[in-house]
Amino acid sequence: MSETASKGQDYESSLSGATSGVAEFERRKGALYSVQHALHTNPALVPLIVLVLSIVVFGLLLGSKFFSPFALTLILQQVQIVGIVAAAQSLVILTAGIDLSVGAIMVLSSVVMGQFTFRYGLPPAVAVLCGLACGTLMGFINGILVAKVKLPPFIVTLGMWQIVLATNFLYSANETIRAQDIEAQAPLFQFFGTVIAIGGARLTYGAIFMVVLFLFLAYVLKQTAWGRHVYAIGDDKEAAELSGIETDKVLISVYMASGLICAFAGWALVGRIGSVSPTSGQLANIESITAVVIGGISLFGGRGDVLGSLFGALIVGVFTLGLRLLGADAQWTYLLIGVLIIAAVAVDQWIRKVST
Amino acid sequence: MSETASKGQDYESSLSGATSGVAEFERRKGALYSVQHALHTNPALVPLIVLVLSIVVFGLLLGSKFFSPFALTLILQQVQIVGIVAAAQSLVILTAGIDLSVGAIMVLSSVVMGQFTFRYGLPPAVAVLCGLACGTLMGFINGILVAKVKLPPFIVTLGMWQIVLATNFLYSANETIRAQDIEAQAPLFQFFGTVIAIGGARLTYGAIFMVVLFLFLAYVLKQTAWGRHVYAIGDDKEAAELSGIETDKVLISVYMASGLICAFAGWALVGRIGSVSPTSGQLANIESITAVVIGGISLFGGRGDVLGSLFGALIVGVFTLGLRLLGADAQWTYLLIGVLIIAAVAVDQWIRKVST
Amino acid sequence: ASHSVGACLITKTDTNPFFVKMKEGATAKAEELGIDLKTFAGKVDGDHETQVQAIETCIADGAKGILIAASDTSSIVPAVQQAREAGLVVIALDTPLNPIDAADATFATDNFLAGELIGKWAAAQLGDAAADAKIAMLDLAVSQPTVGVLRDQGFLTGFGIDVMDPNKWGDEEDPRIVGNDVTQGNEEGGRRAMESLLASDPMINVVYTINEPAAAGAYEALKAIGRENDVLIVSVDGGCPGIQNVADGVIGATSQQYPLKMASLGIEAIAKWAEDGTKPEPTEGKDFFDTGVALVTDKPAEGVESISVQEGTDLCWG
Amino acid sequence: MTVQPVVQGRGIVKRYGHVTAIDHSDFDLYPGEVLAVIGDNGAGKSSIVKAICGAVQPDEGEIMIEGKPVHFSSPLQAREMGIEIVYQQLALSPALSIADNMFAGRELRKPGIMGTVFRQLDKKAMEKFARDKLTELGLMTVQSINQAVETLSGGQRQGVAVARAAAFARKFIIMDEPTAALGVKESRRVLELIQDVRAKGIPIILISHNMPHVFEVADRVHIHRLGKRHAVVDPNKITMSDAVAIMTGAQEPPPVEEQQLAPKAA
Amino acid sequence: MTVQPVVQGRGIVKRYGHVTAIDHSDFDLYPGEVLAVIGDNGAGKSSIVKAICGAVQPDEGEIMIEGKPVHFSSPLQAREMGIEIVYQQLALSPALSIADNMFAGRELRKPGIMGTVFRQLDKKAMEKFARDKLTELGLMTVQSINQAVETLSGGQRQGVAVARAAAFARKFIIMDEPTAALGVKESRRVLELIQDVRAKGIPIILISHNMPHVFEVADRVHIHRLGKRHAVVDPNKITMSDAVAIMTGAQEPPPVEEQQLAPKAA
Ligand SMILES: Nc1ncnc2c1ncn2[C@@H]1O[C@H](COP(=O)(O)OP(=O)(O)OP(=O)(O)O)[C@@H](O)[C@H]1O
Ligand SMILES: Nc1ncnc2c1ncn2[C@@H]1O[C@H](COP(=O)(O)OP(=O)(O)OP(=O)(O)O)[C@@H](O)[C@H]1O
Ligand SMILES: [Mg+2]
Ligand SMILES: [Mg+2]
Repeated sequence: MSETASKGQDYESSLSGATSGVAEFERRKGALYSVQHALHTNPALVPLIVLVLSIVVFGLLLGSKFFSPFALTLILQQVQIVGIVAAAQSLVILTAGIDLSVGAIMVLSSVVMGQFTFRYGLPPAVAVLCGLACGTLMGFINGILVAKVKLPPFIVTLGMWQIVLATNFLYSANETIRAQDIEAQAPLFQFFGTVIAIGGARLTYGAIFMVVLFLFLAYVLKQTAWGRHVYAIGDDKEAAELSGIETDKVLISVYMASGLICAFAGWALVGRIGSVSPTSGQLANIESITAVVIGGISLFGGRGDVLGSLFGALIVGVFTLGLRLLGADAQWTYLLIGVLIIAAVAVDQWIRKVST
Repeated sequence: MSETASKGQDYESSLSGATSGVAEFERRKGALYSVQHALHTNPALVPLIVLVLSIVVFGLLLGSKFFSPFALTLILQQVQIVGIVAAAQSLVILTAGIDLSVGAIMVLSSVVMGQFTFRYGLPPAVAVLCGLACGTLMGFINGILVAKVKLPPFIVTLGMWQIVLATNFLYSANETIRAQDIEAQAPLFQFFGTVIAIGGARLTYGAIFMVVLFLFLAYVLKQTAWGRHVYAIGDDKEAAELSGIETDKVLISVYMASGLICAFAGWALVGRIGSVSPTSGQLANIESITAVVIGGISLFGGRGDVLGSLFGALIVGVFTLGLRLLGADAQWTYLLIGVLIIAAVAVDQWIRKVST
Repeated sequence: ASHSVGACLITKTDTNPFFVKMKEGATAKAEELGIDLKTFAGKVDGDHETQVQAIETCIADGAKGILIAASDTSSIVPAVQQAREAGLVVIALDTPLNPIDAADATFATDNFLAGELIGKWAAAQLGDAAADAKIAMLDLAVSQPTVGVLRDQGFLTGFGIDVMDPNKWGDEEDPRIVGNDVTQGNEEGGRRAMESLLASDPMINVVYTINEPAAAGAYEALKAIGRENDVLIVSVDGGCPGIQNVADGVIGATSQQYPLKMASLGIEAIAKWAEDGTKPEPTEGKDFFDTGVALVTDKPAEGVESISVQEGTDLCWG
Repeated sequence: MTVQPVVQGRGIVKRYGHVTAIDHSDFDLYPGEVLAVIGDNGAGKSSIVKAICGAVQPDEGEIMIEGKPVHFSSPLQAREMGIEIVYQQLALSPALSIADNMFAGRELRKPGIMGTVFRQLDKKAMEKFARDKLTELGLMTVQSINQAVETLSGGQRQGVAVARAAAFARKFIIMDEPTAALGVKESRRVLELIQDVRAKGIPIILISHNMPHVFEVADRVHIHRLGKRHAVVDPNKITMSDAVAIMTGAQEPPPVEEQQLAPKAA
Repeated sequence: MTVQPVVQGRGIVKRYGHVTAIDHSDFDLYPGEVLAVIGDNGAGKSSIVKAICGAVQPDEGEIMIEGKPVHFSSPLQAREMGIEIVYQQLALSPALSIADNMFAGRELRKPGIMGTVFRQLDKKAMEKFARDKLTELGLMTVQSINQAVETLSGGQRQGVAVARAAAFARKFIIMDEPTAALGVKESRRVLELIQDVRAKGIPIILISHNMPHVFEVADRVHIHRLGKRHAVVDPNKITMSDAVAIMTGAQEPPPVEEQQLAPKAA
């Protein structure tokens, strides 16, 4: 026979009288508090503020040369490729991964588009689809290796980077397809290069695509189950798995999405430079990671807002153009960009600290 | 008055009779088990086995062309720079960091040595010390930013990479100091290039330095408190901090050690290429990370053996030379190295899985 | 500085001494003529996107003209066109664009010719032994940037080897070629590539190198096995350390190019254009202005025009 | 005569490297009962329930659920069968909110086109559900259902995990020390909840070091010792001190015929 | 007349974002006593002891140790003063061995030149010490002292943390739910250990949800409620059910003059 009454231990008898109200704590109020709270809950706000500030500063320093519709939309155009790739990179980094192969996938996809039309004579629309499929396939391979073979993403994409890049050089025979030929035979390839001029502002479809892509990803990440799973995996993969998320499927889909977006970047690249060139995009991985991290997404995964990466890419674009217009030479610009990478993240860190 | 006797609850009365022997479980015995256990407890064994196997396979395929003292010591020479840098990288990665600035620090240190003698006329020995101090200083800056400002190592060293590299180009004005001039005026710079020939084998001081450095680090990491702290920080920084490790000091010292080792790599680089060239070492960061990861050190920190990185560097060296000797062209070699990075880590993973 | 004439110099990289000197030449000339020069460069060999950005920045900056050493001769064309439409004069330096008339003018060396000269010289030096030479080809990068391809294929043509596809290195089948390897155009890469090729055939006796730093690295590798005196190393560029190496016998012969000349001619042309709108004329009989290339060696070979090391030293660029 | 067990494990072995955590152990859970598993630290209690739900794969032995052999390769498969687990090391994603955690992997989508085409989540509904479940458990000190789990106290996190399991289980629930971090009041709610779940006919495996709790709710007590099922006793027929004595090795287990290997036929 | 408290906290406030975890709370620990801190989940018990040992910095208020105001910026400084803490979320490095963990930050070096010049660790001595301490705690199910902590069961890990604190404390020890994951036998050892430590004159702050344990070892019971010190009672003068009632808000705390804000003068 049990020694204790089945109604619980004696000392619990008083429990029935326990208050059951929700704990009420004093709350801080006021404007400062609201700002802090906003910064805390919207990780993309900090890079946005840095972006706006840097535009203002360069605008003051350079006047209309910089602060003109032409120059500002030029920045959009200049960052579009890195921006699109950074969108792909953000997805992967949110899962606590990293994708070093983004640039290589982008270039190979554009080469596939070009060669399928110019070497095999496929209609441009079909070639574009093949290019997009190629990017997705590369992403799929990354995903399988990461999710199923359980290799670290850094090493998988480091290997794939070399493999895809070498394949690209071997397959394309290092030949550029000239802009003139594309214009004549496959203008679809240059679709993203189409310009809409509104006054001095010059927007390309590619730049618009970048912005729309980011908005779309922001929606998907915040409002769908898949998006929550991406965050959960980045946060703690094992916990996500135990709590019932199909981590493998989600991971594979993330890498496939990354590959697909990179293929779109490849298409946009053709629009931007006019031609199909196998030597493009060699620094796209480092540049996209820079944008993502300046944008406030944690490299450890699970934290940050994809829109931050857009602002991150734009910050780098603003500084690059601004510094060059100020007359800094290339090495000085690199040096200053280096300083700014560190400074931007330090400021971000500092603001976050203040806000908790 | 307390309701329970102060001698514990009633049901615990029987505790005094509890057995107090150590739990005995059935243990698996035999050779297979010993192998598995060895693999599990010595993470450097797997890359060592891969290394030996790859030497054997290439030896069988290529015969004496590859399996000669000359070719084998040539590999040692070819990997010495990457190997030394990988030693630095290993330290940082063991703390769950990453150092993208290793190559830049190496080159800047070698440029400082060269310029201090050839531009300012300092004695070579003093110039070497200045170069080593320069590397340590760069590492110190990395360390402060990581430990004190609490920025992610990736972003700190990404920024420092650009800063140091730009400084290097600006300071050196891209001018090479020729091997002949160094030989005449500052042979000390080429110290690590000194060759010891034993039969067909040709060892340089640089290659010997690399091996000794790895043995030294292996000792320090395993046998000293500092080494245990490096592992603890990489494992779980917060836990390490709470359990009383001075994480900031240890982290700063790790980055300083990394900088110093990179400066030594810069010195060894002068020995290897004869001249002081500011354009060297641009891929040293990626190559060293590759070596570390193939060597079985986890990018998440806290796990792995520094000797693994040595074997990792040698594996890449063996494959590069072996494939070239088999007649693969440069682009194919590049592609195959990519495949091998993935395969090596997959094999490692698989063996570890079998052994648990 | 808004009232002075603005100009841009865009080079392939700003780490290769060749382009560093080009930049120095242009800066000096620009100062002399009172031109406000901004310089740009790709980040690595083959990086043409940064060059496109640079052109756009120049347009935004209101520059009068652009000097560009293009990394990808056809990919850059739409951006160049945009610049010309915006009223800038665009002058290609060092490397002609594809098509060549995409630029307003071209001040270039013929990289293929540069390669051909060292190829011919090497063949002539070997004489009959050329028939069973063992050649190591030390190229630039796996991405096969044009300049590397032109020099490589020029060398082979000069040496008398069938190059198969002239737009690609590495597809040749001549048994005299031991192999191609890449050097990144620096000493470290040169040494490593040389060692690898030596391991596959230690009896190599001719070494083509993409530039003089790679040649210096290759020399170190040969020295390490004591073969530095019985191998012919040829190279391209003509930088002062390179010419010094020819004098010291490290390099047998090198094709010298004149980046300072290209740059200063380019700046002058932009000044002229800003002044009265005239564009420079190409060299007689060519569709570009040839700034020339000269073979520098102290061992002249028959049938190959060359200048002495002394002359080379007077003309060298840094 | 014999009822079919919900879970039946035979000769299960699990080794971690050279540690044998489960050593040819048997296991039985019958319909509608609360089976308590007690044992010293390191006896292998967590390991055996992990083997049952697929979180680890046993090296030997056979596991049958409702008479059919199963080989779960991940706890997800167990979950699809309606098995819920509260892990000792809680399986919660620190940066996600309480509601996100409760619905991880089975989110509700908005009705209509927003849900089917745009696949938008119905956050309102999920939050309401999560809040209701927590309130049932008396975890009202949580200030906001959108709070990230990492900002909760240890006990609050435990409560979230228990609430999740209770809300979604259909076949059975495994609870690995669910009250270890809970306060007096919260523990009581969990015990009441266990009884509620049993009343719904869903059996529960309860691992606990708290003897009064075990003796209060368990129908049978599985005593685990040194990786093995050492004895199964009836809490109404044995005293707590005898159970503890058997568990710690101070006393021999009763002969098998006196043990309670299956519930008494009702 | 009044003994100087070892720890004295006044008006401590700690906010996490918009959550106020400690709300102008006081705190006193006197020499040689075991002070139990009880309270609902989320009441702020862990937060207040973290504020005392420097693991978090309070936003307001003053903390004095032996009468001197202190502002620890990290728990390391507290440790240097001889304060040891067993954290609720254990502060152990998973991949390091038990011995490594016990000595983290205060390793023993070999005697002689190997230790002073080559700075070699004395692994043997550390392992022996670690094994002895664990044996004192009765944690003999650990198979090897060189086992990585991540391979231990939850209870075994808890034991390692408790053993570490007991072995090194000089001023006082804070234990945040040290027996939560422990088995019956192991819990008993920890309680005995607490009494041993007190006998050595080292005071202990014990946070626990286990009322019988609290009433068994505590000299005074600090009841925490909604971020504040709600009452301090004498376990010999109040019943468990009254304490629980006060803690959960079912009963008003006794008037201050009846409380036990300081130990009775001996
Ligand atoms: N991942 C692992 N790797 C190696 N050994 C492990 C692992 N997990 C558990 N063990 C070992 O297996 C044995 C049983 O562990 P388990 O966690 O099942 O014990 P338990 O009965 O749940 O203990 P507790 O009551 O403390 O939670 C222990 O000796 C433990 O050290
Ligand atoms: N890092 C943090 N960020 C935000 N809120 C926190 C953090 N840590 C604790 N809190 C909040 O502070 C309050 C007090 O938490 P604390 O951990 O001190 O409670 P506790 O009394 O120790 O509870 P338990 O008995 O469950 O351990 C809780 O409401 C918790 O949600
Ligand atoms: Mg357990
Ligand atoms: Mg707590």
